[in-house]
Amino acid sequence: MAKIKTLADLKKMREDLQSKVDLREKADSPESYVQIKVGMATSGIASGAKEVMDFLIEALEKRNIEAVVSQTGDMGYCFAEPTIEVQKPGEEPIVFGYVDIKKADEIIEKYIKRGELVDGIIPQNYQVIDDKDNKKA
Amino acid sequence: MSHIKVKIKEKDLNTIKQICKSFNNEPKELINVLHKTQEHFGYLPAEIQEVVAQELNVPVAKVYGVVTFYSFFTMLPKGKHPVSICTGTACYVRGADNVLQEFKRQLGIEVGETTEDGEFSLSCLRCVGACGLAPVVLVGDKTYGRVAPDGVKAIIDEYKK
Amino acid sequence: MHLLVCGGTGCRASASDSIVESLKQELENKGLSDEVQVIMTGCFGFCEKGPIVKVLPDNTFYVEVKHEDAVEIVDEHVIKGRQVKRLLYQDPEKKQSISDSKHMDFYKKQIRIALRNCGFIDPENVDEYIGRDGYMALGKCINEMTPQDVIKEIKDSGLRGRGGGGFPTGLKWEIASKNNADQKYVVCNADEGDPGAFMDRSILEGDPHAVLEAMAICGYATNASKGLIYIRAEYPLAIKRLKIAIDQAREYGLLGKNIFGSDFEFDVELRYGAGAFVCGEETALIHSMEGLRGEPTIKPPYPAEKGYLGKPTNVNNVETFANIPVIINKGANWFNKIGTEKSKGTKVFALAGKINNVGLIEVPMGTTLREVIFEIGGGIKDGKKFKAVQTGGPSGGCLTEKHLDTPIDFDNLIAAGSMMGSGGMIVMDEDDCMVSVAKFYLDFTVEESCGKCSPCRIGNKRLYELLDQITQGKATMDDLQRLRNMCEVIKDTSLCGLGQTSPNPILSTLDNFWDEYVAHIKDHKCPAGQCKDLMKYVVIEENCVGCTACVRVCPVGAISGEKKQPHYIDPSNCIKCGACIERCKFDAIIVK
Amino acid sequence: MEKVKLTIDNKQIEVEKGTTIYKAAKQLGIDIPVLCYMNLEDLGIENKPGGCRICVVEVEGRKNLAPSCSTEVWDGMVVNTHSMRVINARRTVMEFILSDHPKDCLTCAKSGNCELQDMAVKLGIREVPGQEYAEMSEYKIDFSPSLIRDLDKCIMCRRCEMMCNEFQTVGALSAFNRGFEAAVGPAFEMDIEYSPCTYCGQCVAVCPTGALTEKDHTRDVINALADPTKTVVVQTAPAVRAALGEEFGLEAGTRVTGEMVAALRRLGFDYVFDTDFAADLTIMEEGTELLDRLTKHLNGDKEVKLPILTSCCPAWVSFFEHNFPEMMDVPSSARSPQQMFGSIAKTYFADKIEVKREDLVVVSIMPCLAKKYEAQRDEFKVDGNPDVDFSISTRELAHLIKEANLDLKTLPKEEFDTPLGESTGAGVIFGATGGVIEAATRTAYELHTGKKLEDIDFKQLRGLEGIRKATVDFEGTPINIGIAHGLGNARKLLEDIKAGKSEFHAIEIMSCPGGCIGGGGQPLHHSDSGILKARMKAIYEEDADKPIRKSHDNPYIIKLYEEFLGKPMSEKAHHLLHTCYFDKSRKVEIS
Repeated sequence: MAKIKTLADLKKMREDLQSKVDLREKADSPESYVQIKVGMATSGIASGAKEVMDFLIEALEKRNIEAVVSQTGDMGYCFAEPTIEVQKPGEEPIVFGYVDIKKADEIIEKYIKRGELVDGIIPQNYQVIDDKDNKKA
Repeated sequence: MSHIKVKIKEKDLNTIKQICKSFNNEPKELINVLHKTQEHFGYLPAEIQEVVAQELNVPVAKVYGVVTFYSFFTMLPKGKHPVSICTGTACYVRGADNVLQEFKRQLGIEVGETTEDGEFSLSCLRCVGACGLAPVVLVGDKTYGRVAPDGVKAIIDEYKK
Repeated sequence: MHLLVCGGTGCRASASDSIVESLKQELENKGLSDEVQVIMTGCFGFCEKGPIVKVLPDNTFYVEVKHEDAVEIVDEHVIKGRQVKRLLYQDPEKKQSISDSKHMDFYKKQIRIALRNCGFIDPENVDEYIGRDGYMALGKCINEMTPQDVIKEIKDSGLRGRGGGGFPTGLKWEIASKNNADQKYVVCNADEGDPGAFMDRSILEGDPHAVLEAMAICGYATNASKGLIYIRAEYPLAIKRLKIAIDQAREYGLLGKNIFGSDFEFDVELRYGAGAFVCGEETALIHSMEGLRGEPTIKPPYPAEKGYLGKPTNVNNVETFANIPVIINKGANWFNKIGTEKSKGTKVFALAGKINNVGLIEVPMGTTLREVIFEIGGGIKDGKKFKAVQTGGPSGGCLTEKHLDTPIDFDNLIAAGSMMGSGGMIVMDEDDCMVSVAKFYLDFTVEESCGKCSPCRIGNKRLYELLDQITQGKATMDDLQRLRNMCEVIKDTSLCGLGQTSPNPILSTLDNFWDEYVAHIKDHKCPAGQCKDLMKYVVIEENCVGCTACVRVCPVGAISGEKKQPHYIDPSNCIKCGACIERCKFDAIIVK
Repeated sequence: MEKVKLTIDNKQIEVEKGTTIYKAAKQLGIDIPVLCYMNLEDLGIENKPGGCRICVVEVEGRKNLAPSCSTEVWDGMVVNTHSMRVINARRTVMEFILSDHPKDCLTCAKSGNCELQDMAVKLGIREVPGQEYAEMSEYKIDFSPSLIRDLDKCIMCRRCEMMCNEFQTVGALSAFNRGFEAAVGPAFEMDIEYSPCTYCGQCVAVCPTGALTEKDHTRDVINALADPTKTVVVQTAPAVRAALGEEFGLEAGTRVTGEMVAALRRLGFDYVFDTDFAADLTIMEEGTELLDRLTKHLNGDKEVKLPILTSCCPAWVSFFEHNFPEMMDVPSSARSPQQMFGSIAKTYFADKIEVKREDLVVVSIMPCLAKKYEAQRDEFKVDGNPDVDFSISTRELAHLIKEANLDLKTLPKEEFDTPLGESTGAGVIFGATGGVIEAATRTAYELHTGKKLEDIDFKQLRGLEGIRKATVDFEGTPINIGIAHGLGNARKLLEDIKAGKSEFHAIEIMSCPGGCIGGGGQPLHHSDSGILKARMKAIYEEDADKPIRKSHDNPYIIKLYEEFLGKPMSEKAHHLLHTCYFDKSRKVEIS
């Protein structure tokens, strides 16, 4: 192990290491990042959700978008698999259906980057327990 | 009266000397030395304290004073299966005393004693920090949580030959 | 994907390490070892429901996990992305399962400063700490601040010692910095001895580097080059992690000579306590580190003038230190906005007793007891009625219903007749006899008194004996007067903090539960039904069918009676073991 | 020195900064009661653990009461030493202490001389509430040849522990256990006999209660006196006459030599002799040994050991036997005066009066408790019969005198019997630190130089400083002399010798503060070092009053050598007046 000789050394090292705990850091305060949940129940996986998820992670990183991509269980929209839920900071989550890689790319470019809505939004008719309280500072 | 003889096995003597040396034979390291020594021998009988006193050049009365001050140190060998009952507050309010009484009754010994066959010894300790599992009992390194008096026998039976 | 498994002592006691093993094994079986990391972290704080496994990134919070659950977690959650519902936390009020810990009442009201990394990073990996701004504060101090600047920052933050006394930390550092000597010491007091408190241990187990970094900062501020951590030998895991942390910090050059290329040098050694509560008192602690009996000495001289080996020594406790790097990084002004006017920041409490959510919590100063007990703590266990909460351990007092809306801070707790102490918080319900609770604490003090001064050595023993008389129904009302007088004299005359506070559990219960004392004395009754000597086992003749089951089970032959005739329990022989009640199928024996 | 002003009980006072409340109050004539606190001012011995909490006072602005013994004053401090709060606290604390103390005052060895008893009287304690169910600490009583330990009576003042460890560096005693169980004793609560205890008796000298007392031999003495078949001879050590009067209400420093002799005679002793005679004999032997070694050294003999150390103090002898067994050839081989006396009494004198050894009982009156142990040492017995049968302390003698309905104050002054009662001023000063070496110097000088000493008072050797050094000019040969009292000070000199750094030719060592005048068998000083100084003054006055002041001028000593011993260091002298030492260190053996 190399010695840390200056504060600059430490800072550089921190940059490198941050990604390691990044995942957790963002999970801990996800409000400030784009959150994407990919429905990954058995049916979702069967319909290609895994590929979509891999793509999303890779694409977001390449395009320098700070986001948390996570898997979640059955979203209850089996008819529209694969489904993903996207929540931008301070906004209500939006669920997209029939997401393939192309669609995912579009969601990133239009909705996430520019705020334009794209086709395939599934109107919400459920309450996520998780989102009842997002006020924690 | 001639000089006082302290008898000890050569191997043990060397072990203690080694431990003291690893702390530079400094008197201020007495407690560290006692920790290491007890870790090795399991307890701190008089002859071991005599040797430690000599090695660190501290009066043996002072060593004894320190050993008897700290509850972690013991001059009696523990049983093969040392039973420790947590009597921290969390365990207390969740009934540790009844559990302790039951252990005393089942083993027929008081706190600080060892059963005649040398199998079990009984002690109390303050909070192992497993308050969520209160009342907590330790047998050796194994932790038993949410122990009720009627579960005591089963725990003891686990260790009976 | 990360699987975080709680490696705190509580969870480890429930074999959380075997969960780690099983998870790793299962992931390997499924060929997922590279993609999914299993990490053992420090305490999550929610010990009531341990062992805890947290799945990231989706933040799923599993409780009471067993190693055999590993297969299911991997199969269902990791592979199929389905939460294992039965392992989720059940909100006791709403009867719903909650998957994300953030939304559990237990975590909602908490702000984590001292515990910021606990349950978050791998405490055995310095890189993770660095990734979380670790050692940045030390770097900032050495590169950008003078020792005076550091002290000023700490003073401005309003941080007060978390070990119990509440002495302003910055001021303490300033005094130590002003005493010149060829060698000075920084001591971290990790001899947590309160029964039912485990804050410090959790920090050391979960975030050992934070303490090392803070000690180095303190060393820089006070011009001390040696640090000593006085830690309980009963904390093997914390010791192990500290040792690893010290080695790693040395390897990176964050401890040792020329830290960050400067002239500043600092190193840390461990010293072990050996089970003496009084060693929490700083002069006693110093004597113990010197290899002596841990007896306190009169102050002055204070450790800041004459401490370890006669040299100026600054002693702070673990939680105090854990706050330091954050204060330096985020600034005094950030810190002093949290909390109340005179008590800044947060406080960690070990919540235990008759409460649903036993665990470790960190809340801003000023949070009320009600919020802590009923919101974070989830209320009283088994639907019983709240009776009292004991704060401050053996030095504190019992607070009641009427104090529930008191904002918690150093001064309010003292005004209410208790104290902050190191942060133990034990909740009692209607079944707890307050005289017995007071007796429990005195039993502790009697055992832990060092014996140096007479009021503490003998006085506490006499207090205990008198309480014992009361619980046996043998005391008089005059004795209550005498009890109070003895308490006040012991407080007034004892040498150190132990004796000066040991009567608090009695005084606060006398104040708040006077009627309960009177009931023991005048009516010979224990209202909570806890004092055995005041209980009587009697047979209800109408219910007794004379089956003789109780006669056979009574270990002392106190029960007599003909077959098919109502039996009789001889109160002079009865040892109140309760065996008869357990055996009786007809509810014919009751306790009066 | 910076001064601070403060108010105590409405009285203003200005004292030096750093003064404690207790001392400041004392200057105002306010006597705040203390129990654990002890201060022997001129000796630098102070015990202030702040443990008993009897001396608490109220200080305005302070949350709790302050222990006056260890709280320093500050400017503008306002102190109240007898407010309701203070009085109530002091009484309650006293009740605590008494609740864990046996109430057998009537039969306690310390009765009438007990600081705890006095305190109970002062505070007017009439009952100890709750005593019916109060548990009391219980320990076994430890009987040793010199002292008795009854820890039930220990109040944890820690004075004995301080004396044993800090002043004496003997380390036989330490606090052990914790809390209510705590007490002070040897390792493993063993009998003190098996500890490194030297029986110096300083623990007994400072114990405020009956926890530490001497082994009482007064019954044995009375039995011997009552036995018509026995001839009972008594010897009295020099320090006794300078302190015995205190037990009879006389001012400290009052010499009662003549009255003491009269009392002893009335008690029924057949011969009243003086240990001082044996002290002169010691000088002849020890002084000759010194000169012998010195001459050899000056002649270039590399084998000879220097410095030579005195060996009259039995606690000191035990100390080096326990702690410096490798240096047992350094001290003089001369027996102590007590033992020389016993040896001569049971040979030379017994022959003279034609009494068989076993019918002669030798009793010694000593300021010392170690002498009790010394008298029992095997090497000082002939066929099991000890040279000195019983050694009793100054305090025990006072009891005997009182029991015999005698009032020392009104007795006539009488003279010692001859031949073993004749002594010189040199023998007298054995009782004070520096005295032995001064006596030795007087003789050695004249023997070495062959000249008569003009100024006999070597004032540079006197005083109370722990370690003193002086150089005496032996007509061109400078002799470096070292003096230490207190075994802690002795240890320093010994460490120097061990390290080859010692500059001395001769060293005198006494175990007790001030020498024998501060011995463990003396009337209790109750932490008043003025008493020690007064006794010391009395010793030197007695010396000055003596017609003969050099040991070798003592006519009976000269006669003893002529008639019996031959010359100093003769074979007979070696046999009767010298001894050897034993390794008593703790040894680890492989089993």
